[in-house]
Amino acid sequence: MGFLSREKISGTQVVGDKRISTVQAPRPQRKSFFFNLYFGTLSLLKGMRVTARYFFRPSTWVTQQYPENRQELKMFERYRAELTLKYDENGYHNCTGCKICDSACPNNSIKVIDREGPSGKQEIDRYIWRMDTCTFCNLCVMVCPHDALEMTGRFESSVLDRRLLVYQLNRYAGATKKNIEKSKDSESKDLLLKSFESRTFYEGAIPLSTSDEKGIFDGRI
Amino acid sequence: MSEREATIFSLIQSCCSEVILNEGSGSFSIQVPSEKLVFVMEHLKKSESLAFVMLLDHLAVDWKEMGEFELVYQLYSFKLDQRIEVTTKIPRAIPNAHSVSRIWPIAEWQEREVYDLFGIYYINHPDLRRLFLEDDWKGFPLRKDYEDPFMLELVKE
Amino acid sequence: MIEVGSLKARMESTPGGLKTEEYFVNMGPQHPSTHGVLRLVLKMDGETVREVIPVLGYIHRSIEKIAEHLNGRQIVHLTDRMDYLSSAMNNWAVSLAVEEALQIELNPRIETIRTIVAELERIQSHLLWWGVLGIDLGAVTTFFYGFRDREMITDILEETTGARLTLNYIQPGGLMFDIHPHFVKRVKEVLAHLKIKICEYETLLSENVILQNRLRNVGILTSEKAISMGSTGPVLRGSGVALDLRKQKPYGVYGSVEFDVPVGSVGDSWDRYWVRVEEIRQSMRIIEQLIDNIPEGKFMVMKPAKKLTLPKKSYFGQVETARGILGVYIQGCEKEEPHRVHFRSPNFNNLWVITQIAPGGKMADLVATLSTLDLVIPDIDR
Amino acid sequence: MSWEIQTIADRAAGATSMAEVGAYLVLGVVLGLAIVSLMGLILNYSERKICAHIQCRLGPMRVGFHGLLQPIADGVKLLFKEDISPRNADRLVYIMAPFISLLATFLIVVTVPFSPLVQIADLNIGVVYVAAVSGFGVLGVLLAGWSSNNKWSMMGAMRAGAQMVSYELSAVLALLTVVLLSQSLKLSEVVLSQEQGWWIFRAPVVGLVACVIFFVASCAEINRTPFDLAEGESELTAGFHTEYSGLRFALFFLAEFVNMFLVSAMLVTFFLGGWMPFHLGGLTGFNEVMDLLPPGIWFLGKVTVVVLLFMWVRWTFPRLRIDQVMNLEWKILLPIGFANLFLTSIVVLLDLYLF
Repeated sequence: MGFLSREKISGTQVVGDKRISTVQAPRPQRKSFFFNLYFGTLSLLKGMRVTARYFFRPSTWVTQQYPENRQELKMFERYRAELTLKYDENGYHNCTGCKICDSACPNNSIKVIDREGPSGKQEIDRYIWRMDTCTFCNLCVMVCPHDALEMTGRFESSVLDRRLLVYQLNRYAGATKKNIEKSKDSESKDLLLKSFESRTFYEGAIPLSTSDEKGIFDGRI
Repeated sequence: MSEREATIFSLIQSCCSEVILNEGSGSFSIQVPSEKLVFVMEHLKKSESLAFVMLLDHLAVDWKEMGEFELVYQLYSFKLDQRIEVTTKIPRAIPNAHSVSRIWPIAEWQEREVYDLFGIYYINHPDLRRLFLEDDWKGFPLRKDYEDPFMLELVKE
Repeated sequence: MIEVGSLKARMESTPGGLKTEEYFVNMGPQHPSTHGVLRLVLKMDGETVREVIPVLGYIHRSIEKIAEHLNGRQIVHLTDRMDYLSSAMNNWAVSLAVEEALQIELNPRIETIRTIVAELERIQSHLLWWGVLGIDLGAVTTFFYGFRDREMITDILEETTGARLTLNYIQPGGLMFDIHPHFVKRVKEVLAHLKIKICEYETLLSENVILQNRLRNVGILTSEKAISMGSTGPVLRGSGVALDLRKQKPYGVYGSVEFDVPVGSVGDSWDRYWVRVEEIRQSMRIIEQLIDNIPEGKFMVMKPAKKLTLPKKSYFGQVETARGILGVYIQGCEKEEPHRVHFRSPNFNNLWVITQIAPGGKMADLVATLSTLDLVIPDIDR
Repeated sequence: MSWEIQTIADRAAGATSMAEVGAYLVLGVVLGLAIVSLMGLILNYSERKICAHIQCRLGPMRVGFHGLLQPIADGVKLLFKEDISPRNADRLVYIMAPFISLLATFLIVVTVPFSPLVQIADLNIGVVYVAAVSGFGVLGVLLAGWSSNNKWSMMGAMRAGAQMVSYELSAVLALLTVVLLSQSLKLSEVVLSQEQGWWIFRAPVVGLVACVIFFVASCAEINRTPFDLAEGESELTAGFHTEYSGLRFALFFLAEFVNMFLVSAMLVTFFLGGWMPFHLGGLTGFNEVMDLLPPGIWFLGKVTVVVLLFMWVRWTFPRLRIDQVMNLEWKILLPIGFANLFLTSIVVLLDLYLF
């Protein structure tokens, strides 16, 4: 009884040489004036019961009060909000400046600038990431052969000027620790270590905004 | 090519002998001369044994080096449960093609999209206007020789 | 009952009688019920819609042109932004085409996870649609209920893929990540929760006399018209044609699971409504069959940085998204970047149906019809 | 227990000096204004809270304790907003429309019997007056839609006009039922006639039916979902007040909320006994226990319940289509209303009261 029949109307349809099992949609039925009036009112009352149930059950309310719950708010560990270089406890990262992430980036948001190290080997000078064009596709993290990159969940990155969304990710320029340990030639190793010591540390990601750049900083230096 | 596709192909060839198989496609595809296009399409839809009643998709490919546009139609037949790709080539210098919007109404808008982005003029089209871009847009962006001073190119060293 | 048309004709035939005038209204690009930046130019006669002229291009981002400069792996993330509610399926379509081109064989684990994620995505898409349909018809509360339950699914997806909407999870050759250790447990929880909630949805909206009256015999799309307009997905199935790629050309592991294809009988808005609600149940059925036995294996069968050189051939990958058949046409030319990429978006074809079925109905019917067509505008404009 | 009714108008009439008359006059106006503005604030807040809780949300939480000061904050915000009028609008009508809307509500406040001693004026044709003045409210909506020079507003206004005028009919028919039962047009006497029991219970079935009809019809009259076609956000963007902003918009908003209160007050007055405590025929003991609560509290309590009902309905149902709205009125409510009126006359003739 009622407007909708509860029973499932199964059927089959043939498309090409395949038989496809289907479920038929029931039609809402309308009959006499009083039938419609009775079941119409009944359906409305049933709907009202559903909403009333929620009204009286505060446990079902789901609102999160965002700025107040900052302490409890935890993003999932894979959440993609900010690209960072992984730093170990001593503050070393693994980036060698191989530029694989640079070429994998679909919208040119990553710019890796190399320089020639003291031993003649290429090493990282600056790792520049433009958050304003980044689509957080994770391809850079996926392709990185040295496991140097990761996406973190720091999502509060709004700024008032788009130019402030250009970051330098590496805190120091120079060869990675691994490369230094690998180099057998003790002379070059010393040379590398020397350059390594004189590295300059930066705190956190550094916005690269230069007001004299016309318009938006485009990553080309 | 499966057995069924071979029968379909022979059925199509019996109505128009100029139809050839298109080798440059990963799926079942035929190539039709552009002047025979409407005729073959009509046959594909109306013929009872084929009944390609649904025009899934229509697109164009710009082959600049060969001086050609390739028009691709994806058809689907419920009766055969088969998708077919119909392609035709028109010269790049005179990009005119016949509209199939009388056979499938949806072609009217799909052709408008292709016109908008490739500048292919469809003869007998009821309402050939730009679809996505503004009416006073200059040029056809998906052509390979399209240049736009504002277009941001990826700069790769 | 007196036909309004005949009354009007009589009025006009009498000299000096009443005259009515048709007028144009712009519905959109900023209108609450066009769900984005779609603009419909309406020719109205009082409350009755006489003609609908869609005007597109307000969110045209030229994805097809951009994709010509990217390689097969990079294209995937653009498809997230087309039909953002079925981004997993969009990713899958590109991956299918690229995998076909490069002849990559996948292992069953990848296929199973892909199927589960795609079905979760389908459920969340339909839940969002259900809520928005309520808002379009004036029942604001359903919107929040739909979003509340959808949130649980996006949470699962977020935990596994790191994103809520633009997943970029299914990659050519496998997946971006392996599933999260909590994935199976949480999916089961959500399914149990949804089973109860769907009954609630039925009482709140499906059985509601007002909703039935609003949707019944409104925007009737006959099966012939639906086929000739090239509409797919729930719109076509609502018209009674059981075309579902998951059954027709099973990709993933759809061939080995059992599910029914919901179809309508008349092709009106009610049928489309019911088909979508039933599809939620069928998707849940699919996930239930798969979730307990996800096979072991790698989640990526090739090196992540491998070059994807496409042969000089064209490939057409199709999947059934939440809105219909998404086709990806990729023409390679012996380079990493494809020569031409084209997306056959389901919404594009479904949109034009409105020009055929809305005229003659009321303004409110147009809103109901638009809502049951479930359009995502960025997918139309691309 | 006999109730002594004394309205402000009565007191003014019995006044000895002109100063006293003036004082009562000022008191009446201030009381009316206070009710209008206070109800606007309270209902605004409660509507938002209730709809939020129904929708699993918390609602306003930031301004004051649990957002208690939110309506005031909103009012201040609207006050300082730029008051835009469209270029080709009919300026005079455009400015007037919100005031007309508010005026209609204000005129009804005058007759509402809050308690035996709190009532601004008690007209002897109260029912006719209420029916007439509530029809006046349509004018504001119509003029707003017309003068905005916007097709959406126009459509909304036309819908509102058609709908409100039609539903007026059913509402008045339902009121007539009570007039038949209580045999008076005076609101205070309508209330007094329910001393033996409220009409919704006392008149067998017909009272209930009339009450439901009045509820539905008044729901349509004050343009709330499922009858909010005039605003119909998803169809007409905002309907008749699309072009309004700032203070004028606030006035429409206020009128809408106060209208809801008034309609509930009327429903309570006619069917739920107004300020009359819950009495059951000759059960004197029971009645006396009921009388312990003052009539003003009874009135407000009942109005609260009805207002909650209105909100509950609004946040549950989808909106009807314009032709369905008309069908509901002319094909369902009106025939039932007429039949009900006929049955009521039988009830009155044969004295078939329940207790």
